[in-house]
Amino acid sequence: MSPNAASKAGVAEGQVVRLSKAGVSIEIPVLIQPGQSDDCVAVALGYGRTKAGRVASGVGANAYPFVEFVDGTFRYEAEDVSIEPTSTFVELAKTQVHQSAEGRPLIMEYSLAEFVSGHLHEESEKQVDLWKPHDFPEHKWGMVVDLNACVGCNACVLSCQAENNIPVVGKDEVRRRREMHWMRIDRYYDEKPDGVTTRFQPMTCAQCDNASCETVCPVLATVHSSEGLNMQVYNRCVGTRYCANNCPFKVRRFNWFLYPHEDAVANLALNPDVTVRTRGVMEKCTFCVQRIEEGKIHARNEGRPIKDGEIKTACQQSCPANAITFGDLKDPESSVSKLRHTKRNYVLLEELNLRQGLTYLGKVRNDGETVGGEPKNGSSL
Amino acid sequence: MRATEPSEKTVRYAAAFFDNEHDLMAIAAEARLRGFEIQDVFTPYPIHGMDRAVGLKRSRLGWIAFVAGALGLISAILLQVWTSAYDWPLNVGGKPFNSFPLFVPVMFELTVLFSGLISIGVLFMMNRLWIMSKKKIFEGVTDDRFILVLKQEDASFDTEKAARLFKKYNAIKVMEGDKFV
Amino acid sequence: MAAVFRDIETVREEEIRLQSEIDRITAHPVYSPLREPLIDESKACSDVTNDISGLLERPASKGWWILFGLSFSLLIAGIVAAINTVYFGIGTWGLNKTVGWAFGITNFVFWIGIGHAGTFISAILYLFGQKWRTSINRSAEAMTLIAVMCAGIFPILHMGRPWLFYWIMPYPNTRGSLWVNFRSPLLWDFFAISTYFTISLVFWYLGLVPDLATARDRATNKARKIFYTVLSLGWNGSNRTWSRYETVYGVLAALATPLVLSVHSIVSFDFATSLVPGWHSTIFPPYFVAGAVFSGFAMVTTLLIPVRKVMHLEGYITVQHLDNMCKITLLTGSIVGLSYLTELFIGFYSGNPNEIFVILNRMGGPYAWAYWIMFSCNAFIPQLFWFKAFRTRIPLILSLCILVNVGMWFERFVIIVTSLHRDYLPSSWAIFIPTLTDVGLLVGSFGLFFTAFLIFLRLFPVISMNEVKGVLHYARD
Amino acid sequence: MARNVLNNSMGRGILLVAFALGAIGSIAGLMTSERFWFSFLQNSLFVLTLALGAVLFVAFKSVSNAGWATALRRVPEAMMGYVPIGGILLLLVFFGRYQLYPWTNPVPSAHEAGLQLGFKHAWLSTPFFFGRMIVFLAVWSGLIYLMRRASFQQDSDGDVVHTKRRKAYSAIFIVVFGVTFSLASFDWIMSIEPMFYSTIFGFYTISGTLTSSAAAITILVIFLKKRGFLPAVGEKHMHALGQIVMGFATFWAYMWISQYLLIYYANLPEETIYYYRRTSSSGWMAVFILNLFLNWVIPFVMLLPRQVKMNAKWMVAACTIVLAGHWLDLYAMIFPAFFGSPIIGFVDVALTIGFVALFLLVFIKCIGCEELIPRNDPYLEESVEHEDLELVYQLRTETAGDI
Repeated sequence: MSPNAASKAGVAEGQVVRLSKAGVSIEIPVLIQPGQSDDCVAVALGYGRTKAGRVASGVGANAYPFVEFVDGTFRYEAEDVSIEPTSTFVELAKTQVHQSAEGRPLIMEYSLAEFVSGHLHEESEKQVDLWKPHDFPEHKWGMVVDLNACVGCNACVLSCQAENNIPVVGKDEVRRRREMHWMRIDRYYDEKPDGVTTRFQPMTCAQCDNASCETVCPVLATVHSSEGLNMQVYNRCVGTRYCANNCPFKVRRFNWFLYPHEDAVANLALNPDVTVRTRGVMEKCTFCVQRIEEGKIHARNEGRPIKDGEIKTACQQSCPANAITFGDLKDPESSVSKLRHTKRNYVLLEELNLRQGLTYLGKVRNDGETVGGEPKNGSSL
Repeated sequence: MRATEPSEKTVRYAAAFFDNEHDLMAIAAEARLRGFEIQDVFTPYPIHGMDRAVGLKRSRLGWIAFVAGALGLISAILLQVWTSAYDWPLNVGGKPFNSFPLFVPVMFELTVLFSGLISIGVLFMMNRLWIMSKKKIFEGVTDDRFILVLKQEDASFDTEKAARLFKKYNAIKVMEGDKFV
Repeated sequence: MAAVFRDIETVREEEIRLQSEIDRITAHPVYSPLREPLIDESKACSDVTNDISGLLERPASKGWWILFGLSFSLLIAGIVAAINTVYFGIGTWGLNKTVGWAFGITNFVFWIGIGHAGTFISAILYLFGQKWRTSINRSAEAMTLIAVMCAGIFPILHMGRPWLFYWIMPYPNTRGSLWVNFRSPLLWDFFAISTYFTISLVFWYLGLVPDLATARDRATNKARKIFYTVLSLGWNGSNRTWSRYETVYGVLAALATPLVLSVHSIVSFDFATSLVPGWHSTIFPPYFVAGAVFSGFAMVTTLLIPVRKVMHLEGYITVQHLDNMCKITLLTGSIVGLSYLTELFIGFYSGNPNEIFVILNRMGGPYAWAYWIMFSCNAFIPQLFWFKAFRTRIPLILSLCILVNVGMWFERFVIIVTSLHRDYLPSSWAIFIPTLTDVGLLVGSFGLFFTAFLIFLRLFPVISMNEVKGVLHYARD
Repeated sequence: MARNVLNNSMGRGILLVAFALGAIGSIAGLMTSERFWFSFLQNSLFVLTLALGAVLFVAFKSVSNAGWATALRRVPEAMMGYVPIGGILLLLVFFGRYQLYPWTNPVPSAHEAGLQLGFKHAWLSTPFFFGRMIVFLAVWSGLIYLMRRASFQQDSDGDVVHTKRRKAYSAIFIVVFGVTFSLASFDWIMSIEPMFYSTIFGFYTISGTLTSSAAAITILVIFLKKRGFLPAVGEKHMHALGQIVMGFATFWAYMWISQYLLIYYANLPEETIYYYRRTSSSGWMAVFILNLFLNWVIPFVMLLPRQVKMNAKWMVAACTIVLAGHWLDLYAMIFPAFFGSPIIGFVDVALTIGFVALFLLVFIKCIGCEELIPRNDPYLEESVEHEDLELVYQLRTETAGDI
């Protein structure tokens, strides 16, 4: 429901409303979604099931009664639905509660004209350290996320969850802002006079070389590998959460409780290559270190160097738009190295001098403008 | 001054009790200047200037504290540099293995810890303060009595002169004993 | 004949010389007529012994039992909350992925701060030759030790796996090379707090030994006799002992002075070394130290006002003492105020949008109420101590000091929570809401504090008798 | 009739020559050296902070009722007299503002585009900046005048009320100085590198000021004592001064490590650049380390033994090192922003000599005008050694005779 529609109907977020039409009615809470048309509300189908096991039974409301079968097809739009507010409120379980980027330059966007002109952002100044940086003798893993390609589908989030045995914590814990996703997609709305633009940005551990999380850990439970990975040693972690506080990207996740893994059958779904973490330890994205090691072993067994693109992280593998590129930054020919040298490449929060392994390619937005008379095609991204 | 302590056990002594620090200080000064050997004085609280009155040199504990502190400082440097840069060098947040400025806090703390604990340990040892201690405790010394103890061992000890002196400064009580344990 | 006269003459000269030498040695310091006596002038040494030791010899009063019962029930609440935390996990606190520290570390910093007054009084005021410290240093140091204990519980409890807390100690082990991170401020904390606790404890104990000897010599019942005999280490008041004792006391004071500064500086490094806007600020070390002494003095004053009343110590802890403590509260409160202003000024001066955002968010964000409590209680309220009326009227002193303590708790809360809850990426912004367990631990720490302090009042002389006796006739402000 | 504490006229002549040398050096430097204004700012702050630290010394003494220092109080009180003169000289940096303060440049370079941001732009504007400077200096001078007047009046009328007044003025001075000197150090020193900011900077500068002025007081006290003045100053004063120098030096080291450690740790480019300029070249690195040694390591170790504090020669040596350290500290704060390596040339030497000479001339003038012992101060008895009490009684009766 759009903000305007909500104010017209006199409802607030989380307020339960009754949608009814010709004898069918359901009660569901309101979620305000900028960018939604003011004249319609959207309801997700597929909820309100009665026999779906411990996790899914009775969750949400069944919207299928509103679906009509017209002219041989299902009609998923229902007209003349009335909205009655009720006095019940529920707290929605959302993974992101603040929707505005507060004008911060987190997601770079360029107009087509800017992109064509080639002048995208200020060349960053050379940043100085007060010490000599460490070098990475063999590999230096890096990732580039193309914001132009990303469609915000969340496939990466799910595949990461499956790959890395990330616990599903349930609604209550999400309401307490304790979801465990290692990868997430940040979404910001920009309210503009002519409507709302939505920007999103996949975010995961950026594997900073000057990692602010590492230096503060008292027990060396998070240190840097010789391949540029920011490693988390689960069995050394005592859970001070200092690292998470000091992470500017807030990508570290803490095991607040002992999340259950007692169901023997369900445990068969766990990835045997990845540890299951216990209560009280910190966890986070590893750039799928198990896959990196597997790739290295394969290459070594075959007595050859690792090929670019051979190692794929789970998120990269499942990205339908190929927005995620992963590879070795030590290899100047790898696609990740090449992307790093394109003009659109930028480092998030560069002013902190963290030297991340994860960088982004800025988004070019074509708002129907044309450049030089003809829409330009085929320019290299 | 340390040398006199072991002989305490066998010394025959004369003790005079006073009820204020001024008399005690004056008699201590006079007794010393008149050639008496002062075993010790006992007071309920430390008296400023008493060391000068009985002719005690400044304690060298300050130097012990300094040496102990230096020891703490060196151990802290060795511990941190060795573990972080030699025994187990790890890349922590890109910082150098030997991040010396960041080792300063622990260096300081260990300096203070060593210095404080060792000097207080030495104090307890030198004064033989420990839980099973069986020292001679004069009555009222922890309340409001000020006591001068003169050594009698010495052949030159003049009992009469001592008695005159005690009287001059209004000794409340005078007692003698043989063993000073 | 002439020779005899000359001998008499020589003897007389000798006598005169001797007398002047004695006079020189025994000359005692002169005090300015402007200085008012600090302690009730009618007190003699034996009065001090009777007044202070006597308190321990009488059975506990009904009031003591009531207070003890109250404090102990708070402590029980805290123990329940602690068991809950350890049994179920840190999830029982109101923390989330964005706000990783809140009540736990707030309480930790608060109690460590409280624990700064005692050693400040015994070390810094000792070095500055402030004689008025003698009436209050014992109880202030005891308060320090108790506060440090209260504080020390929180870093352990706030860990995800508290049973492994000993991993932060560097110890040789059989797991190959496995050391700790000497670059982590939390590790520095471990060293700083354990050193501080140890040095404060020996300092306190050293001062206590002569008084325990007094209690020993007065003890009539067997159990007490054994207790105080063991603890007083055969103290016999020998001048040799006193002399070395004084030297070591001076050494410890000289060591403890920078130690006091270092401890809260290191606690401030927990925040100031990080990247979090609102945490990273170079003024934090001196500002935290001033804040710590500020809150510590307010707490000592809060405790001593009822103690002197109930235990009839008005002759020892006079209004003059309270006045002096208020002045130190004013001084340190003003430094805290100056630091607030500096932070505000440099925040805007820096032009760094994140810094400016933090300031505005503190003033007008979801936790603005906490910020304004902090600002008014810490920067404005202590300014009232400029007026003599506020420094000498006991109800006013008490209420101002309590407000200062409230303000200082909120200061840590504001620094920790308002900085964390909205930092670099707005997508992760979140709100912290305390749970019952959080509140239970806060309340429980107060329970522990008061319970332990009440036990201290029953077991040890509440005023340093030997020091008070030493300054009885010179004790001036 | 002013007393000549130099006991002869040659000393004053030498100082006058030295001052003239400084003046000539200034003119020469102004014409030839790009370093002139930097050196001018550094040296004028060097002596000005000595005088300001002396005010703080007296103010702390008054508010804490520290009786011991009464016998030597006239020394810092004479040093205070330099503040108005030094203030006027400092205002001359107005003419060097384009060299010193890049933000005065109407067209900042691209690198300094951040200066155009709201608050900083308004704060760092030439009229406001120099207006503030005048206000700060005027307020300090005014309070100094009041403090000195209350001190000297007591000599003649012996009224205790002056002690109370001094205490009030001192409390006001401490509060005012805390705020204004913090701002002044941000303005005068930190804004030379306008993109850099550090909240501790004010406290850091104050700590250096306190240390060096305590050292200067010690040297001057020893000098006067040697010349037979200050009869009431004895071992306990030297011991106390030694402890104060040592304590403040340690306080300075605490500020120093706080700022350096935090910036080193967080590694934020806008801050690290400050230390990068000061540690990346070997020349500046040497200055950086020497600074720590001169200001803290050497004096601290030297002054640890009790006997040293009572030994005039050692004390003068340690205090001279502290003063050299303070000079170098200011040098390392001011120069690296624009100069790739540390050079000390004729201009720097001439200006240092000139400013120190001027400071001493003013000091001698001020100390010569009044009694060297505040003989009617109610704390005087506490200040002298027991043996010297006679002296106090003698002084007091002299006064009574006068009236």
